[in-house]
Amino acid sequence: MHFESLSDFFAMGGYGFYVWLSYGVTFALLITLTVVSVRGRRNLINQIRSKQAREQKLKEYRKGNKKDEPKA
Amino acid sequence: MTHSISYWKTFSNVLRRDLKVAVRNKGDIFNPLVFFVIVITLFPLGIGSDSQVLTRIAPGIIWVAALLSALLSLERLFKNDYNDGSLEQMLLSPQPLFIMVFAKVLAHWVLTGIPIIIIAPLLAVLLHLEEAAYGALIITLLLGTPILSLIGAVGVALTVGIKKGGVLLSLLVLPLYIPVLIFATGAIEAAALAMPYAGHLAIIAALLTGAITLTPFAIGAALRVSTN
Amino acid sequence: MWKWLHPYAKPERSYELASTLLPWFAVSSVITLLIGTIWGLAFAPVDYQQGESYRIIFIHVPAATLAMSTYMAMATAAFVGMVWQLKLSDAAAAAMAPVGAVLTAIALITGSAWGKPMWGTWWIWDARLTTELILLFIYIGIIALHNSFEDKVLAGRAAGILTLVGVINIPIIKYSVEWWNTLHQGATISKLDKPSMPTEMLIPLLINILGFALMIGALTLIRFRNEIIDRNSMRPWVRELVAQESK
Amino acid sequence: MSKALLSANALTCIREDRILFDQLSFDILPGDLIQIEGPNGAGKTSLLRILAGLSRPYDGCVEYAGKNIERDREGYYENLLYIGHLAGVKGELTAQENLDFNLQMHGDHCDNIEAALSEVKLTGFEDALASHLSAGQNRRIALARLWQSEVKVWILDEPFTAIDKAGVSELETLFVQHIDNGGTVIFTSHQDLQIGAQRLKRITLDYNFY
Repeated sequence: MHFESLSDFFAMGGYGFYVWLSYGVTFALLITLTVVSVRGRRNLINQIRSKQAREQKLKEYRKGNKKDEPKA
Repeated sequence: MTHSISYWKTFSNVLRRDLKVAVRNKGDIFNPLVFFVIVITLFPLGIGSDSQVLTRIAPGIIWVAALLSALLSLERLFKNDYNDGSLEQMLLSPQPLFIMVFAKVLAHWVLTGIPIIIIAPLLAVLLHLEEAAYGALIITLLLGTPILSLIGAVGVALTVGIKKGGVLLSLLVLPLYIPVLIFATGAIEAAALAMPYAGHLAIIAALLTGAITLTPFAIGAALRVSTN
Repeated sequence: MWKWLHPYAKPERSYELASTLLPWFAVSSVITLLIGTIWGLAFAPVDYQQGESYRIIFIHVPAATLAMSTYMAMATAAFVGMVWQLKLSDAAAAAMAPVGAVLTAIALITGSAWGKPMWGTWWIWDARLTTELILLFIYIGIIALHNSFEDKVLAGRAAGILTLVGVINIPIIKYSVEWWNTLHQGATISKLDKPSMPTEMLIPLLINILGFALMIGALTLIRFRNEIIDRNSMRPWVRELVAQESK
Repeated sequence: MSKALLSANALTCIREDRILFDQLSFDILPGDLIQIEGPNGAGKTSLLRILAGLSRPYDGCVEYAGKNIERDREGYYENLLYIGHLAGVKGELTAQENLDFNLQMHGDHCDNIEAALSEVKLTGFEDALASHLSAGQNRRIALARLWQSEVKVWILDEPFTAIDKAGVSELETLFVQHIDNGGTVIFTSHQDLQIGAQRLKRITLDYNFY
């Protein structure tokens, strides 16, 4: 361990603010990007699911209405 | 059998048509030019009329104003053609696309670049540009504004199919203009200090050559995506 | 090349491959980043010139170098996508863009936080910082262009063209900014330059570069999977996948 | 197979997450008069644009005379005339200038533009700016190319819109003449043809829900 005490470690020889700001921002940004990316997948899947439900409805509606329409 | 026409004929046909259309739409030529003049007159009003300060920043102001007015006029390069279907017809022509694209960009430059080059020395007087720098100003504009049209055309070609492409266009194009801005203002400043500036001009000329050879293909590819 | 790539040209297979690789990348990147960061922050010796503030190097340098490498990777993917018309390659490029943009932002913020104690100001028109700023603009442009197309395939092609235009321009921009910088400021001593470095500092730095690279890989894989799902949402295999996830 | 002028190979088109058509294949022979039918949103225009090479299909390819049209665009476009929803007529140019430019860019030769315009009943409007003319007249400027064209493949998206009855039957006659000469016409329309109806082939696109 390079530092003698924990408070020394946090002080970073007087540059604590800049060092911790940098590390804080870096990890905050990386974590945000990860969360957004993982959420993006869930959103997509929800979107596709609701679209499928909509299509299902449309299909049933169509079947009920136009049973004898010829298929090409 | 169809009768193929020569590359030169294709080129001149497109060029003449675009010039004709622009001449009949007079606002298209004058608005960017008026914009250029107004932007330049705003700077002394914002900064103060201290002639020494103005002399120092004149090259930068003129060039930034030229970038912005080129940007402003870019959209009409393909937008009207896109809206009335002539762009589709151009893409369906058996003539090579890059020739037609090049003719269109040249027409754009003739209509927006040349007026700026003509009027820039007058505006330089307003900004007290160093007398030794006038030659450099004109040569850099002469070599640099075609690059603006060429690179800008790639941006317009990419955004022409997008409904609100205007702001996006500036976001795409302005960062790519930076090297031209740097070398052009560098040349003018060097000239003002009575230093040689042939090297700067050579770099701008190299950028121009690169842009002429590469961008027409990028523009063509981008147009095919946009009209999809 | 085509023969070998062909099975992966099927979106389903690429999705599976990405899913297999993802945990490895994710776990190893977290471990490596933890080791490198703790080593760098707590165990590496102090720099006698810059004091403890130099410890920002352990994130600034990896972010800055890899921001550029990510762009190169993206351009390669865009090129493959354009020449061989491989839609998945465009998807990979699209997945990388936000990752690269975030890295560039990290490089900028840490660079300026490092500059404050060194130069006494948050921002200095240093060649490296300026180039990073312009790189960020280009990344943002690519992302914005990608988002403004409804159709994902078109978005990929358009963004690919812009990426390739950018890749030709970036060296020119870099060169011009460096030239401009020396012209306007004389020789600024770039504090972010480290000519020689003791091994005790170099090792955590290299570990963190590796960690960042793995992290980029993991994030790209996550986003790549999303892009594939988005582009194939009407395909049966995606429908099955959705049905499975719903349970 | 080798006789086919234009062939669609397993075309798939996806728009806004909807599959418009999947694995669609057909051959078009010289002398075919083809109407593409289907409800709104079924992908008629998309199909025409893919056939013309303006859009790239999600999957599959279009071949002209056995060659992929993306590989040999020039060869294909020397033999293609496409008129879409948009007429491709510039409002700032006169009828004559428009037609002249459009013909030249497609390699068609015409010595007498006035005569060509008279074919579409635009005599007397030669020097009028297209923006001063009506929608139907603008459409006629675009369609005037058909009378001068010597190309094989005509792809026309809703050619009859804004055209009056007399004009429609003239167009229909022209279609029949064109296929008699070994050309082919592919078009979309919600109207039924009066002339040439017995030679018409149809491609029907269904509205797919997914």
